[in-house]
Amino acid sequence: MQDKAAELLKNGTVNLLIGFSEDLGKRPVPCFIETAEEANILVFNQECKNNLSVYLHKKEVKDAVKIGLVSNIATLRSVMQLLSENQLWSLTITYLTVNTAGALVVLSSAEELEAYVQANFPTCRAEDKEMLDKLNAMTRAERWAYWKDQLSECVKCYACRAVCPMCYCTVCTTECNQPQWIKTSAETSGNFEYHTMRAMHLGGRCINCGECGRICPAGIPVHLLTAQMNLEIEQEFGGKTGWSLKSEYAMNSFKPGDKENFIK
Amino acid sequence: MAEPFEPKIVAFVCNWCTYAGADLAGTSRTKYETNVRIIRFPCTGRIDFMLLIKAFQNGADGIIVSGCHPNDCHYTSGNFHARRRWIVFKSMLDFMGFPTERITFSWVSAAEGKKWAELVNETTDSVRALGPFTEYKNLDFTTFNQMDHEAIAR
Amino acid sequence: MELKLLSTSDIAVFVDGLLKAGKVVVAPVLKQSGKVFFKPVQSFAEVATDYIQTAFSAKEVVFPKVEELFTYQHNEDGSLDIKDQLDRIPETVVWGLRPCDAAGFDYLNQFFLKENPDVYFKARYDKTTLVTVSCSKCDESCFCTSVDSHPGDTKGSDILLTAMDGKCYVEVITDNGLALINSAKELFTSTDTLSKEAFLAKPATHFSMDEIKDKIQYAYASAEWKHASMGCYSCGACAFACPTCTCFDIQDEGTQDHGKRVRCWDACGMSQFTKHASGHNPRNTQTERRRQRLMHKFKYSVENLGVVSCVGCGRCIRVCPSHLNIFENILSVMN
Amino acid sequence: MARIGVFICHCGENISATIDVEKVAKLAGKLSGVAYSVDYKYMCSDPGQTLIVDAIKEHKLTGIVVGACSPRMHEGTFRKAAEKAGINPYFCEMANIREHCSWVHPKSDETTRKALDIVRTMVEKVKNNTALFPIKVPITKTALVIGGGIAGIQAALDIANSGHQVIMVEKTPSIGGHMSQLSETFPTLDCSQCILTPRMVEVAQHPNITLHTFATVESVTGFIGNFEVDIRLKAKSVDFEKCTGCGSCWQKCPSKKIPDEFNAGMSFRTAIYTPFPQAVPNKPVIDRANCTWFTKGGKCGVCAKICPTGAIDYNTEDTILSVKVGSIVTATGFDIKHSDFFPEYGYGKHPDIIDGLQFERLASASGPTGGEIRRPSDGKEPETVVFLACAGSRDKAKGIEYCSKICCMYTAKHAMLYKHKNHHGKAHVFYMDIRSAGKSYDEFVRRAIEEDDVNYIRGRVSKIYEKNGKLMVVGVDTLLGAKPVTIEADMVVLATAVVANEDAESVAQKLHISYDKHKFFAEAHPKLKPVETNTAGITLAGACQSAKDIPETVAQASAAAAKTIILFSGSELTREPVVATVNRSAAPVFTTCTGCFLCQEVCPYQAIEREEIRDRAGNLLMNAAKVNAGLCQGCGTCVAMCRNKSIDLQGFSNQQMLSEVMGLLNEPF
Amino acid sequence: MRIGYYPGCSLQGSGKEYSESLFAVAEKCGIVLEEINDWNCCGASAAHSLNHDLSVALPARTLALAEKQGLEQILVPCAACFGRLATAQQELVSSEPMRAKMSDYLEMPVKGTARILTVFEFLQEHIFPVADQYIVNKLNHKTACYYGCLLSRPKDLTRLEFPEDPMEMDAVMEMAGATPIDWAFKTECCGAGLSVSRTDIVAKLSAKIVEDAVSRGAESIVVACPMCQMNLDLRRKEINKQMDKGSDIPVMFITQALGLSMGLSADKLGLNRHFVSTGKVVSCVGRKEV
Repeated sequence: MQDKAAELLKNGTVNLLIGFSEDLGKRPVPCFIETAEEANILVFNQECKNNLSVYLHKKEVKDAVKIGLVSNIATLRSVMQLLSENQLWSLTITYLTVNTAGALVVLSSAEELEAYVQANFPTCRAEDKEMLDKLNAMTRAERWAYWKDQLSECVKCYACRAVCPMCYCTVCTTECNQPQWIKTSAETSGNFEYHTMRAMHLGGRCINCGECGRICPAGIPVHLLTAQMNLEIEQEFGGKTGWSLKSEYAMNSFKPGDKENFIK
Repeated sequence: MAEPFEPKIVAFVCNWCTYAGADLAGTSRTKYETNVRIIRFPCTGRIDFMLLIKAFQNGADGIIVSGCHPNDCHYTSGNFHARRRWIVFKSMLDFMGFPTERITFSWVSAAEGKKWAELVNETTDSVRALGPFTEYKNLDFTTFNQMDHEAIAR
Repeated sequence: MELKLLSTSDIAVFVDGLLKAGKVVVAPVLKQSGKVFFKPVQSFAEVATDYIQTAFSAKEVVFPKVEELFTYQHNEDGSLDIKDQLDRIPETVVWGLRPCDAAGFDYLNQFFLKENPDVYFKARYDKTTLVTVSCSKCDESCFCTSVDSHPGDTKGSDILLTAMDGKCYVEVITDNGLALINSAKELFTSTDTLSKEAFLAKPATHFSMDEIKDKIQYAYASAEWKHASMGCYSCGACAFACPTCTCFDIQDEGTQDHGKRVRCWDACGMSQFTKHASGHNPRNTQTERRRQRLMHKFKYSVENLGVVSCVGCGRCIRVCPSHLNIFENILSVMN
Repeated sequence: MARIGVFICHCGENISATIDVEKVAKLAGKLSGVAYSVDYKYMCSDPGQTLIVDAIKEHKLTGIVVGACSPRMHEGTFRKAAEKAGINPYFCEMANIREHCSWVHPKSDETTRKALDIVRTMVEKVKNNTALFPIKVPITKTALVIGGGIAGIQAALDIANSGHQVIMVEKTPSIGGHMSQLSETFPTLDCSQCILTPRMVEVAQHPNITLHTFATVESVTGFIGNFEVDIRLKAKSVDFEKCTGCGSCWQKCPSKKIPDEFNAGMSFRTAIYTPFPQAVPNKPVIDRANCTWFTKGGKCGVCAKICPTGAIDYNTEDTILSVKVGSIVTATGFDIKHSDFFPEYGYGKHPDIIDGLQFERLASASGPTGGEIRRPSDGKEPETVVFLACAGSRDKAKGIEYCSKICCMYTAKHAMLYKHKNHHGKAHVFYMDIRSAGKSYDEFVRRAIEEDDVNYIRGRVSKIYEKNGKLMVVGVDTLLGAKPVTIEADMVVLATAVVANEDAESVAQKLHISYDKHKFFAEAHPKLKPVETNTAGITLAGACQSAKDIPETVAQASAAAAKTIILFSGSELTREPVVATVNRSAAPVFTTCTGCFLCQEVCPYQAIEREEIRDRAGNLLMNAAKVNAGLCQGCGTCVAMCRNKSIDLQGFSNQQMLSEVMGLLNEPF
Repeated sequence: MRIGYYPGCSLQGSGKEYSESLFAVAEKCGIVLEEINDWNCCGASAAHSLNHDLSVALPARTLALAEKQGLEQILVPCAACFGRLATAQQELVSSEPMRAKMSDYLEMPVKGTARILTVFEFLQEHIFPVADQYIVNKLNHKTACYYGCLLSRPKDLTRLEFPEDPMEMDAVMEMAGATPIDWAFKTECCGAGLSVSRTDIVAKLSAKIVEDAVSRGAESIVVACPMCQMNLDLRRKEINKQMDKGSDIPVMFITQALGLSMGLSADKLGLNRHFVSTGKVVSCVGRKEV
């Protein structure tokens, strides 16, 4: 990967390469490389969980125009979803990833990307599924207690929003104050409305990378909310997020036959 | 509570069907419970789920969301979009352990004044039976900061 | 300044005694998320003991994430009621915070009280006693020794406990602390020899404040800031976990007729933080924001208050979604 | 700071009987932002309105809430009053304390409290109202008429005669439609072509009508008053400028075995052809699918050689013509089921089992038999002819539940025509019911029965089979002893069901209009808007909406024309300003819209467009959504869809709706 | 896939050749038919006009037994039996109360879920896929496929593609190498309903059928209903009286015809037990094309 990255930077296919390096503690740290010489700091392993596609919304990155993106499958999937939402139009991106066989794969067009993602499409992560089943098995009162306890710790640091590639709004609803939709204070009810809102906005768009849950400083598994919604939306209306280049957003379409047994 | 509990019910309705239906209930003098307060929208498609949350947060005990029957939408498809949004919103709330039976979804046409009255009565009864919606209000601090709140709660 | 011994078995007795005496005891509690939070406890049994660092610092006790400043209410006759609830603040003992957190209190104290004191902070601070427990363990994120502190530091504490086998040293630093001890004299035996070093953790030292203090003067223009910040997602995790970050935001919640005014945490790393109504933002890039945060910790606070406002607890390193490392950044911009 | 006025109406007793109106007015006066509050017996009365106008002026009110009846009743009234007082009418809101309160609840404190809640809610709303101004949309005063049948012709002439431009598009080489195929017309038996052809010519010669035959509508974009239509002009292979219509080309054309559509397949035409002698325009086109030159790659070419003016050009290609029109009249007509639809009648394999249109051609003086009724199989005059009404119509099993409406009448006509031409012949009609409602329609049927002694048998026909040269028509007579009857016929005419054109669906989709399950186009309201569609600016005329006879079709066509002329009567179209808008602000923000365009798909009116925001140098900075106020109908579905609240709906803005909720639930005292 | 088989009275009596030939063909194609144990009368002709419950209960019992036996499909060759079973099934499936009532009557649970096959569906789904490898003879002759009333009505039960002009048997006969003619009496009634009370009418009705078939050059009539076969075959004397000139056109079961083309012996197929000799057809096997 280092060699390929160096090559891409040298021949000008890529101005800026986003990948992983390691800090003193040997933890993967996102790194931004502009010259071939730096390529040797690149690493890519199981620990490289960050969804680097988030950085594609960053001003400094947009300015570089030609981007190399070291990706895991979740990252690629989120790029797919972003493209289907008319984002990233100003960038030309080359994707570097490693397939299940452990070989380096370089994708240089949206079409290649689509083909690769559809061929290697991830299923709902086992640990999430397990957790969801556990929660769904609970009584509703138990679920309420569970989320109440979890969300009471939320401090609205918005890390979940910051690491989410789908949260690319320049002004988030939480920042609207005419009217003030979401309380700025991190009171539990405010936290509830924030996370409900976030889940509603991401349901059918979230690509289940699970980053929001992984990085929450309070350890709240917020990713379960969107994971659950995706499952429901998928079985209710079909369609997979981050699957196709054209928008298949379940929430802006409808079928006359959608269920309405709950409507009086 | 000394006097019996009277729930606050907010109705989010579309202008063309349910609002007109409620008007019809009025013109035909159909009596129903006083607990409901109507907020008028151009179309169910306009109803933002955040408004429902805000209503509960500000003390609603029950909510009615109602619009035109499928295929009757004044704007052809607003109610279809709304319906899909509700399906997801409802299951979402359910997953968070939220008592979704406090929200009544329904179709009430401009001709169904009677249905509107019945809907209000049924909803009022069921919410009255559920009692005041304290779960949600209690999320807010009864006192002035979370830790004190928890401390005092103990 | 007194020095005492307390047998490990009596710790529970002491804490439960405090609870009986009607004090609120805020101590580390292990929650289902596997993280440790400061929570009011009902008995010592709930208190977590085996942890390196809590998820968030104890600053919440004196500087809550959301603080209701007052409530307001329009009356039918047109009059207006405004109430605060300072008088309801309970006597609180913070149990088992780390020396770095305690040092954080020392800074908070400076920040909120030095000039035109903040009544809300003061009201809480005056009712708070800090019982610190020195660190027997540390991880690669800890770096207190790089910022003029150490795992057995008494700075900011009222009492410092250092566990040895079977019993623990009790260093009583303030009268507050003394009063607390005296509430249960019988448990404590006096001693005059203090040798706790053997029981303290040995975090790595990456630099010394002396070298920083002068090098930082030239850091502002460093090109390294960009590298130090490119990975930053501009969330507020580090600031909210930090024992010394004090940025806040004041909001009115409610309607024109009644509601409350609240003060809640804010973070200088957030993209909207310095944004003007015009849409212009003086710190428009994350580079500028990250620089601001670090420079504030190591330069501005030293200039303004005479204390470095980083206590080396390492929380910002642990919580950072993109694993940004504060001391690595500092080192890089120094050189 | 808002200065709101609250006006509580007693509505005589209607409100004050159950609500303590004085109390409501008194308490409303104490609400923050309310500068003036009063109650009055009849707010909608002249003195009531004057009271409001004066109060606004005197107390410098910035907005008013009228606590009275439903806004659906008097919103207009009070908004006018507000305007009269010099404030923007959209600063007036109504609190519905009659239909939603006083009329549905008993007299009680609870009812009064509810009334106050309703008023307070609207006060909170009006505080956040903004000045709105009606939207003016320019109108292109040209109409497009799709279809050149009698419906299209009528509509086109009416509009053109009112002085407006008309563009007519007809897919076949000539206008005239089905009516031009008919022999005589009921109930007067006057010759169809005699009454139709003059109007066809009038269309062709009318200075305000541009006629495009052999053309179809390719795509329609835009909105009422401002449609942009692409018309596909199919390659005629004949230069109409040069062509004189002499006809020597089709006389010489060697491929002569092409079933003639105009004669319903009962005769043949050539590959280069004019559909019928009186065709308008009376110039030929080449049917490339059947022309040797095109099928056999450049062989033949006779017509080109023969043409005296050198008008034949094999190399012409389809061209797309883009036009701007203000309204569209859809008059695409109908089709009928053919005898192959009926297994029980042998799929019409037998040449002497024909459908209604074929009989029309047989009976028509310009038809294949020159108007003599002879059986297709052997050209003999049929001695016995059986007419079947309701062939397919009103038959669930056939998937056609509806009545085709015209069959009863034309079957009677057919029977008569046959009798008139073959005096010794026998005519039998099998029918379910005779539906002859219409001016002198029933008399017409009676004439058939009584004067021309057509034998009407009430019953259905279960099968038709051929036996030694005869068509055995096996049916039942449900009146005379309900016994099976078998008639040995020489020819059978099926009055087959009227159905929608097979391309109806695609046409509807191009026009963005809806259609019923039988593919007939849907009117906007079955009773009160029978001519409009649910797409503003597009109207319906004739059998494309449902089966119709000629008088009905002409009437509806004129109605559609009237709608168009009404639209064209003003210089521009005025619309309610209740529309969505996407926020815009100064650089560097421009807008909070992120350009995900997920809102585009929820809009039922294609009102959301893409705007490219560029810097002075012309570099593309961002894409953002933009609402076309002309198209937007104000449903607000996009508003609820927008994640970061970049779209808002004027008159029902986020601020307003949330304030209502907050105001409603937070009682001040 | 386990296929059940319900013979009903006819296929054990007057229509014995039908079942024989059916089994012969099935066996040839390696398909096993399991007779429903302890099946009972379907109640045709009488029950439904006397007592509604009874008319459901009789077939319901058979269905219940089939379910107990674990059969997913039931082949009911007899047109009348099929009508009754299918009707009863519809009632059971569409009405919970009815199911309850019947289970109560029968003292065993009945759901009515097993799929009931007409002989056409059986041939299409189970024989067609494998047939051509077994077809050895071409029945080179013109044949009239006669469906009768009960196999074509009501269309919702019989599920023919074109109830007005069915083609299912024609397809089979084409496969067997014969040439089905296009004629008008495919779905006419042969009068079976009156075959006891008013034989004169039966003769009239059947005569029309035979006459049309013959007049259009048919050399055989193929049927799929035991009653039709009986009427057209057994009553030929009376039928001939009704026609200007009589006919000796043979009437055989579709399965017999198929069996013939599969090289099975006329004897095995019961072709030699008809009243009107089937010799012509048997002899046309392998004759040159018509």
